Amino acid sequence: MAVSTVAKKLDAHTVRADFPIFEQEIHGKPLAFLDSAASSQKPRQMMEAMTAFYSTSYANVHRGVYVLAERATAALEGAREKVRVLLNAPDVREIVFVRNATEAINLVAYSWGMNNLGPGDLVVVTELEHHSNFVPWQYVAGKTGAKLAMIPLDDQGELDLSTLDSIAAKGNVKVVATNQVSNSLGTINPVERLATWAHEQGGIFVLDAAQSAPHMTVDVQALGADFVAISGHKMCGPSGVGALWGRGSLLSRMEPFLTGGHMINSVRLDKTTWGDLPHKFEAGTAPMAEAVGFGAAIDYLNAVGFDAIAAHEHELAAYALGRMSEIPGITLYGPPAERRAGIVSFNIDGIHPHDVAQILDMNGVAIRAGHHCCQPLMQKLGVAATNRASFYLYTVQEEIDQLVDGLATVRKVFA
Amino acid sequence: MAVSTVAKKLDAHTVRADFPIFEQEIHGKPLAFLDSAASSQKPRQMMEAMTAFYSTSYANVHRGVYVLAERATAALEGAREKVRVLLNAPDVREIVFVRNATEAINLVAYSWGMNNLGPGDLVVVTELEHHSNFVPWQYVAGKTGAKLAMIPLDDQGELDLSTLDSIAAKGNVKVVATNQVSNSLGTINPVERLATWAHEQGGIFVLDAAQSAPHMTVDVQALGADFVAISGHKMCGPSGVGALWGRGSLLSRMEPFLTGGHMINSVRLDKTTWGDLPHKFEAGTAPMAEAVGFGAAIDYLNAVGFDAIAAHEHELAAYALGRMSEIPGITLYGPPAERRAGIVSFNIDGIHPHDVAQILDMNGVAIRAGHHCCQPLMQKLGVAATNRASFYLYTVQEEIDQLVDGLATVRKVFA
Amino acid sequence: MSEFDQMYREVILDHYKNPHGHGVLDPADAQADGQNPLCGDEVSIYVAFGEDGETIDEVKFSGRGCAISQAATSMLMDMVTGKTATEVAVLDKQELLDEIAIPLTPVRLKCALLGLTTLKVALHKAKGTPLPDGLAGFDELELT
Amino acid sequence: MSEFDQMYREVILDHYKNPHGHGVLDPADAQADGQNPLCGDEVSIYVAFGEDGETIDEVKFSGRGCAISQAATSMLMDMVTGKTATEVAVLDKQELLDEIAIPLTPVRLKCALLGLTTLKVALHKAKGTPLPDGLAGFDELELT
Ligand SMILES: Cc1ncc(COP(=O)(O)O)c(C=O)c1O
Ligand SMILES: Cc1ncc(COP(=O)(O)O)c(C=O)c1O
Repeated sequence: MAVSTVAKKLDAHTVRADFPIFEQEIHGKPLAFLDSAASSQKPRQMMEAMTAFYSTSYANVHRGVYVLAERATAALEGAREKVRVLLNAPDVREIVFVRNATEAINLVAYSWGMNNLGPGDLVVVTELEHHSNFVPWQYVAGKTGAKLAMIPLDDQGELDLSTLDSIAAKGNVKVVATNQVSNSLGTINPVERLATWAHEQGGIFVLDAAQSAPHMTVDVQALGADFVAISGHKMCGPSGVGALWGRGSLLSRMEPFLTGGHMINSVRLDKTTWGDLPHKFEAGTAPMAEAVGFGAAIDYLNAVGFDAIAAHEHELAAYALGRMSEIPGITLYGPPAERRAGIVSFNIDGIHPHDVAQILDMNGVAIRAGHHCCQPLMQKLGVAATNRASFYLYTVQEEIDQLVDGLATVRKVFA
Repeated sequence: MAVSTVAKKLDAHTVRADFPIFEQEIHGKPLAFLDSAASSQKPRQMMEAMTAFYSTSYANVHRGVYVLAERATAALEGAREKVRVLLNAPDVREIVFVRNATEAINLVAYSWGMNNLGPGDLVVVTELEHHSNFVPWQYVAGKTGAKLAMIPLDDQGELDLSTLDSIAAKGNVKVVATNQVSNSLGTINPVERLATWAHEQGGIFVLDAAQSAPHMTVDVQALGADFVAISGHKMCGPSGVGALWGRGSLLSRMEPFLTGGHMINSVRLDKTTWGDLPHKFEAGTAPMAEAVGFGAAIDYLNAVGFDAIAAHEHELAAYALGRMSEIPGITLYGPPAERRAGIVSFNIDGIHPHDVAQILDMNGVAIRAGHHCCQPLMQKLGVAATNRASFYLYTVQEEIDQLVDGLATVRKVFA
Repeated sequence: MSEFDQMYREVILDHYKNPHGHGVLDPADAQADGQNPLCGDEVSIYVAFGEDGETIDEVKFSGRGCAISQAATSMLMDMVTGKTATEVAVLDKQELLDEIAIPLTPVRLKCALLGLTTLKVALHKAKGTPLPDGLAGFDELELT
Repeated sequence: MSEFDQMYREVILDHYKNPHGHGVLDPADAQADGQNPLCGDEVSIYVAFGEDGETIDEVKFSGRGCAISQAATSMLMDMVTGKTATEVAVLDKQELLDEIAIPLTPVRLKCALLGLTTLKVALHKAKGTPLPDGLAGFDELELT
């Protein structure tokens, strides 16, 4: 990630004032929301953009010749351009709006995978994958006769790249699919190297950026990816919208995925032809207001600055790791602070994460307890579940203190 | 549709005050919005419900043990129950949230169709279908070797059911897929009869209710459907959300469609098992706020009353047909007022719909001009496009007058 | 008394730390595995019937889980010993919840009922007794 | 002057009612069909080259469309006659828009440019001249 020369520092208390969710108490305590990796809270500015769109510029897009339809189309296409800039995609026609990162990955798995994979082929994922970048590949591999292979983790929770050669020996590597930041451990993965490796093997590289795009600059060209999936709801945008970036030369050769209204060029009983990009992949009425809200969220994040956000989260992660490592009986998972995003997964000896999270909730602290949609990783760690605290641009140090205090209470209850 | 004994009459001027979009002028004229069949405008109440959700109760659903996650889960599941009641579905687990009706139909086409169709099988659609209930079946038929057949229209724009026997002679009828209300002609189709016929043939009946659910009571049990698709954005709800209802006994036997987070029971490298209904079909983060907005829209529509809405639209359609039939050179498509919903498609001799719509827009009147995603129908009508005016609960008679006046201007320009 | 004192009251913590019927029966007359997809917790239930082949003579559970699920399953072991398969199949979940007697949110309810649901599945498989509510109907198909 | 008087000015309506070059050339030296997926409008363009096999000797169009697309295509026929294939391939769309000289929204722009785009595709197919902007690059693959 490029570090800007004039690094703007983020004032989380100021940012926080834009988020109405914090104007309430939980169980009589201030809300310490430490579950942003699951979904982020929303700034007023994003909600206002959606309401303004519905109130002044709403109509179905693309086909209407009247003013409201033109405004709505301009708003949707304006949002698409914002996503293009966010990802530094070469061409706006390569940005496809979807519901979420999961759908983006399924689109690639079905549209590319079902038509390009077969026996002898290998789809390579990692032990760190979210189910959304694991199950679609497992499913498509099962349907096509391809095999699934996993890049294992080392003891630090980082990918063990020394295994790549032996993996390549198992078949034709056709797909390498990994996340950029692990939602469980916060590991920042060496995705440029994996992209290069994928291309050396003659495969495509599919990047799950659901957990990185909210927190750092993702440049699809610099990374050398072929497909990149993101979710709006994790980055201050509304639910119901995400985006797939795909290399135009691949997208244009692919069959469509969902079919129906809008994605066609012409429809006849004997033959239907597909529309141009990106429309070929956007069947039916688009998540229009959601795209507009996503665009507003991107504006908001840009105004704060991705470098400032990354630096702030890094500071919080280091602080949290420092304070939490002093808690007796705690196990902290994942890599050292330098190589992790604002995510801390942990367990406390003899106390199930559900119980930890429940007692924390009573102290106003919201963390996630579970497998975080990473059962292969949990199997590797030898646990059913972990606790996870995750941070974002509105997270303040006081929330981490509240977490640490809460953990003391947890230990007292279970003493 | 059942007519309630105490028929509440709808006051469209009062309803209209709930819709902020009408608080503006277009080209210095009041806005006459006659394109609700493409997408409806939004009441304040719906937008407020979404903003309140984001501001007080937002978190990712289902897995969190903390208060915000519980509230969000309750809101999402509450919305699901509202959709269940709307459709009179037997079990709330049969309601799957999707992006739109198009995705709902694709889900059935992929998940049921890809695994149950083959050579010798027949998928029967109608000449009246929207591309979204046509192309997915054509696509799946092409992939599986099944054939596609169309029930033709008669001269009134109504389905010619006398052709059913000859259609059945062409193969094993495995799917019958039709809309309940045509978005082009407003035809209300005899879907109960088609459902019965489908079942007699041993097939399933897939109902595209995208254009009926906004305007009339849709009772999946009374209709005898197997799958029903609806879109929130056409019924005062937000974009980005729709629903599929499917018969539980079918859904539970089907393979999933999108795979990934949330839709699993357990994930292992060698085997993944699917979650219970409806989760099996809801991969990734759901359109949570959109579902909440959809629920609020359903509440809004229920408060006005579906019988009152249907009666109001019927009145407007009769009035529009009456006034428009006096315009020289006009061709009105579709069935008589008694058997049509609030949709009027027409052409004016020698003037292309684009030009009609453009000039109307300059008079503040928004109508749609095009093929309305119904190219097979346009081929049947022998035109490339039609004009379409469509009405909803907030439509007032003055808007139809404004349309008729506008059409006089159109004729003057092209005189 | 604060909310979590209510939730993690003494008796819950006691059962959690010293669960009744924790272990494995091998062979067992009835057996089933259950899991909570929300957190990955797993429980296995083992039943041995008495001479009549109907009355639960011994019942054990193994697996991992939170205090709520472990305590609830532990209490369940006490509740069902000596009952017939048919009696247990129709056991109202409320009876167990009354025993647990703590405020439960929907997510935690799944934890509390995991053991009971799995036990009913075990009995269903062995004796054809009715399935629990949540699994009856169309989800039944997914059981196998 | 009101907005629609501007848009549907006399010269547009004249071209619409009496289009120049309306018809078919059979055989044609270059030919292509275009369509506007937004409204289903279709246009076919036919080109005959002069002795040098480069200069457009005659050009005709058929199909259906709105006043804007028909008038624009009619004007285009006048503009390109006598030009070489290479000259037309690089013809800036702005030249045609200047000729049309009415305010166009993005949707109507597609109508206005349908004829020009289709003509450039016809020339590309016959002579290998460059494709128009919108079709160059990866969408090229979808042309065939
Ligand atoms: C009859 C019918 N079916 C399906 C659709 C598709 O709806 P959506 O675009 O919301 O998926 C529409 C909307 O245009 C419609 O009118
Ligand atoms: C790394 C990663 N990939 C994919 C996803 C799936 O995102 P969504 O649920 O928005 O599709 C998530 C979110 O939990 C994630 O953290």
